[in-house]
Amino acid sequence: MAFFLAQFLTGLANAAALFLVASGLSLIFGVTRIVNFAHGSFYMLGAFIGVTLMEILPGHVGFWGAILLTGLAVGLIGAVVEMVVLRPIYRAPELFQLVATFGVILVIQDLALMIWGAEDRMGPRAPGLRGVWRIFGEPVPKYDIVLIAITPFILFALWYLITRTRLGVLVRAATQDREMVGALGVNQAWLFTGVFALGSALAGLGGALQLPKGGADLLMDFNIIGAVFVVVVIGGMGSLPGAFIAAVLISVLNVFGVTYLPQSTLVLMYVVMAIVLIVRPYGLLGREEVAGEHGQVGAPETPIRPYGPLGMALVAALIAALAIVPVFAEQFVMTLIVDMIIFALFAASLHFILGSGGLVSFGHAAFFGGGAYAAALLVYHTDTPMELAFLFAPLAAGLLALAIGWFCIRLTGVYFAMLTLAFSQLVWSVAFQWRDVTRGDDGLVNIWPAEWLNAPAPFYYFTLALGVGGIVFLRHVIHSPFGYALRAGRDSPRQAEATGIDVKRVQYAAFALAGAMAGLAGGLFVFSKGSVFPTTLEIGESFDALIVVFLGGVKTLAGGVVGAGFMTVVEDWLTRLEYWRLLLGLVIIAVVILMPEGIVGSLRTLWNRLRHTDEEEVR
Amino acid sequence: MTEILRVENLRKSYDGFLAVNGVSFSVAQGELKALIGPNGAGKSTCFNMLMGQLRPTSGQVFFDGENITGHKPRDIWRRGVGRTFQITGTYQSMTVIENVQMALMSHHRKIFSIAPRAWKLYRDEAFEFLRTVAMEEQADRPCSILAYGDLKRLELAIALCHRPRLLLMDEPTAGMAPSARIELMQLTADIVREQGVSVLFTEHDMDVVFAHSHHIMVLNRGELIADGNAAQVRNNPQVQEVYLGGGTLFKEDSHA
Amino acid sequence: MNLIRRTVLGMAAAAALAPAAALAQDTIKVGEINHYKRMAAFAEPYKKGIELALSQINGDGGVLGKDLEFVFRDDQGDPAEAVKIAEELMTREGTVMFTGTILSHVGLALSSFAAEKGYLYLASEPLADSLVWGSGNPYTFRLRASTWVQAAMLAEEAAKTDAVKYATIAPNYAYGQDAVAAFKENLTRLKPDVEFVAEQWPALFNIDAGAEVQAIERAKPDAIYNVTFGTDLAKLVREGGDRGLFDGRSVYGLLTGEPEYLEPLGDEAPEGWYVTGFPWYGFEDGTPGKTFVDAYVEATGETPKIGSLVGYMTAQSIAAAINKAGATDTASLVAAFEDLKVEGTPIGELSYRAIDNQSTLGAWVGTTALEDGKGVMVDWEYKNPAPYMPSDEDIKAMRPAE
Amino acid sequence: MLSVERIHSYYGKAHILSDLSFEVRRGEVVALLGRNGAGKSTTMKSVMQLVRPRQGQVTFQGRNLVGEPAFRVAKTGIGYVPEDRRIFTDLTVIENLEVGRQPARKDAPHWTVEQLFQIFPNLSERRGNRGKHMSGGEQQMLTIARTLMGNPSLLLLDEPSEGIAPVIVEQMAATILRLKAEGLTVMISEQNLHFARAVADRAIIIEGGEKKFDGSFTELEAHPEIRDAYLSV
Repeated sequence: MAFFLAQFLTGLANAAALFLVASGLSLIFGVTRIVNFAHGSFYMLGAFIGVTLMEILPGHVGFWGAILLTGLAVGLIGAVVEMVVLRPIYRAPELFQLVATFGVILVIQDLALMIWGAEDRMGPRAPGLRGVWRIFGEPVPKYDIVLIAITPFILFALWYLITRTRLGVLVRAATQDREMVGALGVNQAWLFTGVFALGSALAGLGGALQLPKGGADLLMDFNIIGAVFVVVVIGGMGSLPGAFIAAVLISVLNVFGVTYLPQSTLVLMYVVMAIVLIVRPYGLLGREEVAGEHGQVGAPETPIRPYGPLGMALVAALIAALAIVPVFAEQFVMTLIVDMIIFALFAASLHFILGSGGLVSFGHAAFFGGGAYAAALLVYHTDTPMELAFLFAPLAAGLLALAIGWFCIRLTGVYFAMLTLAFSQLVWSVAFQWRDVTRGDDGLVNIWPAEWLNAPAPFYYFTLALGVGGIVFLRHVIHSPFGYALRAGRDSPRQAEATGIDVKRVQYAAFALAGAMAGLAGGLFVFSKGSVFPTTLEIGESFDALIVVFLGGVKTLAGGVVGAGFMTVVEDWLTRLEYWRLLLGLVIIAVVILMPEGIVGSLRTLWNRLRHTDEEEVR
Repeated sequence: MTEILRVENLRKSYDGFLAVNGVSFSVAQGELKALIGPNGAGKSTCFNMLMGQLRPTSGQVFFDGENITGHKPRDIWRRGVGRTFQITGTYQSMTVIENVQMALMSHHRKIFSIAPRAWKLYRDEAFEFLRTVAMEEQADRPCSILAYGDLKRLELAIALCHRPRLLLMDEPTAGMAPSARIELMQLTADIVREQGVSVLFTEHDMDVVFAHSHHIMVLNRGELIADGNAAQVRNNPQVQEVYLGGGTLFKEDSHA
Repeated sequence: MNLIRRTVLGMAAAAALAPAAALAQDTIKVGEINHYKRMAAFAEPYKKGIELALSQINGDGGVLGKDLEFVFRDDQGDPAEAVKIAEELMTREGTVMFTGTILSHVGLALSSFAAEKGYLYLASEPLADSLVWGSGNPYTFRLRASTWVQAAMLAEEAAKTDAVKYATIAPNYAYGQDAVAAFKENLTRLKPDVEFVAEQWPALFNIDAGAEVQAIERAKPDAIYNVTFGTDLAKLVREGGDRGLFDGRSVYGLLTGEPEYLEPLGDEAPEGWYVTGFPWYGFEDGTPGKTFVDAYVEATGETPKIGSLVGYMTAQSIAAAINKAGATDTASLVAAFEDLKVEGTPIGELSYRAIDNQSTLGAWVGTTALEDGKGVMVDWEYKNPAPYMPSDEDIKAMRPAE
Repeated sequence: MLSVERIHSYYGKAHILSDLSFEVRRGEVVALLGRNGAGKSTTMKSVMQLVRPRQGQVTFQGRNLVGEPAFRVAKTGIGYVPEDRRIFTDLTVIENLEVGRQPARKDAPHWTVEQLFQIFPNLSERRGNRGKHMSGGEQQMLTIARTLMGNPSLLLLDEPSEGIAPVIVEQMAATILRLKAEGLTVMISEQNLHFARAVADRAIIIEGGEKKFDGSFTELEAHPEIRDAYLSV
C-alpha cells in the first residue's frame, strides 16, 4: 500500500511540470486557435534561463526568485514571438500558423545552442529541499512534495483568472469571436499577445520548476512537446481542468507502466490518447469544435480546372526535361531529383486529403514508412523479388490506412489530427520495439532494387514513371466525381449529406487512397536508400510533409508538389551551413508571413494582379 | 389530395427540455405549407427531425406512406425529399453549375467514380436546372462570389435536382431583399404547380407566408397551436398574442 | 526567390564542372557525416579531435604529398539524409571515402550503402555489434570498441562479486537492448547462478527517473547494471541518490565514466560505480595519451572528451590507410585498411583486424569517485579488447559470406 | 456628429461602396435603406473600421477614424450591433454584458446592468444562462444591451428586425424609440421600410454602394418612384 502511495506521489510530482506546460498550450489554443508547436521550445528556454539565473542568484530567495523571473522572461519572449511572427498571419487558413511555430522551434534551437552551448546542464537543487521525507516508510523526495503542493494553487489561480475576472471573460469572448470583441472596444491584439505571453510564461515556469529533478538540454523541446499535446488533447483542447486531469492521469499511469510494463515507456501515453479519443472524440472535458463559425478564414478557394493548353505544355516540358536529366547530369543530381520526386509524391498524397478533403493528418508518415517497411520486410525475411515486394508497399499502406482511418475519420479538426498522430506513433513503436521482426532502430538494411533497376539511370526512370505517374493520378482523381465529392464534403458537409453523399465514407476512401499513394512513395524510398528505419515513421516525417503542403499552398493543386521541391532544394542547400536550423527557421517564417496563401497561391495572386484579372465583382 | 408527409406525435427533448412536444400534422401532394412561430418555438428542431439530422425522442415521420423516422439525411434524400437551409450550404470552391452537377452525380450514384472528369458530367442537365431558377447566366461563376439571393436560388436548383416530391425549405427568404423574396417564392410556387412537388417551409416574413402558402401551421413552445388557412391563422387570438403581435409592422396593414 | 535561383544555378554549374573539379583537386578529401546539431554535445568534441589530428598530419606534410581535408556534413540524425549526403560526397565532392556518425542506425544505413555502391566507410563512433558482425561487410570498418566488448569488461568485474540478483536499466532502443543482452550473456557465462530481477527500459532522453528508481528498488536487487547516459543518467543518479537506491549496492555503468556524461553531473557524480570511460586526467607524463591530452587542451582550450579521442584517432587511421595504400581508389584503400597498423595514437599502436574490420581500440575501466567536486575514475586500467571478443569461428559464423 | 465623406470600400476584390457620403446629426434616428447587397452592412463596417475604406474620410465628433483599429473606434463612443448577432454563446448573459462594459462617457447616457434589465426584462430572467440557450429575439436584445454597456453616444444597428418574430419586432421598435428618448443617436440599416418608418426620422437609400436618396420619410412618400426603384417594396 505504501509503495502504491509512493508511486502515486511520484506521478503527481511529474504531473506538475507537465500540467504547467500543457495549461499554457491549452490556453493559447483556446484563445488564438493556434496549434503552437513551439511550446516545447519555451519550456526549454525556461530551463536554460532558469539555470542561468539560479547560478547568479543565491539561496532560497534566489532559487524561487529565479523561477519567477524565468516565467517573466519567457513570457516576454513569447510576447515578442507572437507580435513578430504570429500577429501578421492570424487571418491565414486554419492551422497555417503551426508551420510558423515550427520555424520558431528551429530558430530557438539554434539560438539556444549559440547562447548556452551544446553541453547538458544539471539543474541546481532547491535550497533546503534536498533529500527525502519518509511517508509510511517509503522515501519521497522533498521537492516532489513541494511540486505536488504548488500545482493546485496554479490550477486554481488560472481557473480564477479565466472564470472570475474581467480579463477572463474577455479572453473567453475572444476565443469565440475576436472581431466582435474588438468592435466592443477591447484591444484584442493585446489580449492575444497577453494570452500568448501568459501561456509561454507557464511553459517557462514549467521548465524552471523541473530543474531540481533534471536539467536543461537541447532535446527538451521535442521531448516534452509530444507529451504536452497528448495531455491537452486528452483533457480537451482549451480546457484547463481537463489539462490538469489528463496530466495527472498520464503521469500516474506512466509511473505504474514503468513498474509493471517496463517496455511500455514509448507508447503508453499514445495508447491512452487513442482510447480516450475513440471513446470521447473531443477529449475528457473538451467540447465539439465548430470550425469556421464566422466563415472560413482566408480567401475562398477558386474553382479548380484541369490545366489549359499552356499549363499542359509546361508540365509536359518539365517532365521531358526530367526525362533527359540522366543524359547530361551527374549521378548526384539524379539522386537529388529522385529524393525530390519521392517527397513530392508523399506530400501530394497528404495534400490530397488535406487540400481537397480538409483532413489535416499529423500521422501521414505511418503510411509512407508503412509502405517502406512492408516492402522491406518482405525482402528481408522472405527474399521476395523486388518487383513483388514493391507492389506490396502501396497495398499494405492502403490497408493500414483503412484500419487507422476506421477510427480516425469520425473525428474532426485538431482531434482528427491528434488521433492520426497517436496511431502513427503506435505504428512507429511496433517498428521500433518488435526487434525480432523489424530489427528495431537498427532498421532493415540491404534492401536494394532488382538487378535491372540497380543503377542510377534505370532507377531514376523507374521513380520518374511511378512518382510522376502517382502525382498525375492523384490530380486526375481530384478532377473526378470522387474528388468533387471529397471537396463537397469539406465545403459543406451538411449540404453534401442532404444530397445523398456519405461524407464520412468518401473521406474514408480518400484517406485510404492517400495512404496507398504515400505507401507507393515509401516503396520508392526504401529501394532508393537501400534501408529503412523507424525514423521514416516518426512524427517529424509527418510534419515535414505537412509543412511543405502548407508552404506550397493548401488551396492550390500544385501546392504539395511545389512545396516539396522547394523544401528539398532549400534544405539541401542550407544544411551545408553551420547554423542551418536558424536559417531554415527564418526561411519558413518568412515564407509564412510574406506568402500567407502558400508559394503557389501567392504567386497566383501576384500573377493575377499583374494581369489585372481580378475584376470579378463580389456582391 | 393524397398525403405525402405525415408526422405523428413528434417529440424531442434535450436534457429534459422539451423542444418539440407531440407535434402531428400532414402535408398533401402539391401543397405549399408554412410552419411559423417565434424563435425557439422548435421549428428548426422539427425540420431537422423530418430531414434526419436529429433523431426524435419519440413519434414517427412517414414519407409517402413509409416510415422514415431516424433515417439518415442522405437516405431520406434518396427517397425523394429535397431540402434548403436557413444559412445556405453551397460548395464554395466550385462554380455555380458544378454545385448542381455535384448533386446530379450523387443522384446518378457516381460519387465513387474516379474515371471521368467531373466538370463534364451532366452539364446540360445541370444547366436546365439553373435555367429553372434563372441562374443560367451565372453558371460558370465561382460560387463564392454570388450574391446572397442568388445563393438561395442556387440552393433551390440543387434541391430540385433529383426531382423530389417533397421540398423542405428552412427560412428560404431569410436575408433577402423583399422583392427577391417574393420572386423566389413565386418561383417556388410555380415549381409546385408544374412539377406537383409539395413544399413545407418555415418563414419569418409574414408577407411571404400569407401570400404564398396554402396552409399555415403555428408552433409555439414546441406545440402546434394552429393549423389552417391564412385567415384562420391570422385571426387566431393565441397566434396574435405569441407571434404576430398587433400586426402593425408588416405590409398587408399599410396597404389596407 | 534568390535562394532557389542560386541553388538551381549552383546545381547546374556543379553538374557541368564536376568532373573537372574532381580532377583538379590538390587535397585529398574525406567525407565526415555526423549529427552535429542533433547530438551537438557529442559531435563537437569529436570534430575538434579530427581538426587537431588534421593540423598535425598536414603539418607533417599531409598524405601522399597532399593536404588531407575533411568535408563535414550534418545529417540531422536521419539515415536517409546521411545516405544522400554520402552519395553527394562521393560523386560530387570527390571524397575518397567517408566516415562518421554516432548513432548506430545511421552507421548501419551508411554501411549498407557503402557495400552496395562499393565505397569505403569507417564507422568511427557507432557502437552496434552488428556493424562489424551480423551486418558486417568488406567496405565497412569500425574504430570504437563495440558494446559487446565494453559490457563484457564490466561483466567480468561483476562476476567477481557475490551479488546474485541484478537489475538492469537501459534506454529503450537497439543500443540499450544490445548492451543489456551482452552483459547478461557474459555474466551468465561467467556466473551461471545470477538472476535478473528487473529490466527497466526508459525512453531515450525521456526517463521518468522517480518511477524507474521505485521500480528497481521494489525488485530489491543486489547489483545494478546501468546503460543510461546523458540527461537520463543525470536524472537517474539524482533520483536514485535521493531515494537511496545505490546504498549498499554495486553498480556497473556502461560509458558512465566518459567525460561527456560524468562531467555534467558535477558534485552529484556517483561514487563507487564500476564503469567504462576515459580518465584523461590520470594519464602519466610521457605517455602517448598524455601527449594527446596536452595537445588537445592547448589547441582547443578545453579538456578532451572521449569523442575527441575517437575523432583524433579516426583522422589518424584514415591518414595511415591512405599512406599505406599509396592511392585513393576504394579497392586500394579497403586493402590498406585490412590489417592496417596505425602508429603513434594516444593508445600506442592501433590496428584493424582483417577478420571483422574492427579496430583494436579497447576501453578504460575503473571506479568512480569524487575529487574536488567532480566525478572521476580512479583505480582505472586500459583493457585490450582481444580477450573479450567472441572466438574467430563465432565471428566468421556471424559475418555474412564475403 | 458622424460624417462620412466620399468613402470607397472594398470587400476582397469587390468594390462595394463608391463615393459614399452622408451625415448623422446628434439625437436623430437615421435609417439606411436598400436592397440586400446594396452596401448597408459594409457602410456600417466601414464606420467601425471593420472594413477599411481605401479612400475617403469618416469623422466622428471631429476625429478622423479611417485607419484606426475597431476597438479605438468603439472607444470614441460608437456602439455597433452586427446583423448576425454574434453573441458569445459560451458566456452567460451577465458575462456577455461584461465584455461590452466601458467607462462612463460625458456626452452619452450611462447604462448599468440593472437599467438594461429594466429595458430588456427577458434578459434579467436569463442572466445566468449561456447565450446558446437563448432564442433569436433574446439574442438580438442581448447584442443591443451588450453594446449599450459601452455607453455609446452613437448606436449602429445592422438590420435589427431581420429574422425575428413580428411581435418582437414591435418591441424592438419601442426600444429604439426609448433609446432615442434617452439621448442616443441611432443609425439603423433596414430592408423593412415599415419598421424603418416607425422608428427613424430620416432615410438614406443606397443602391450598388452609392447614395440615391437622403431625406425625410415625408419626402420619400412624395417620391414613390424612388421607393419603387431602390427598395422594391
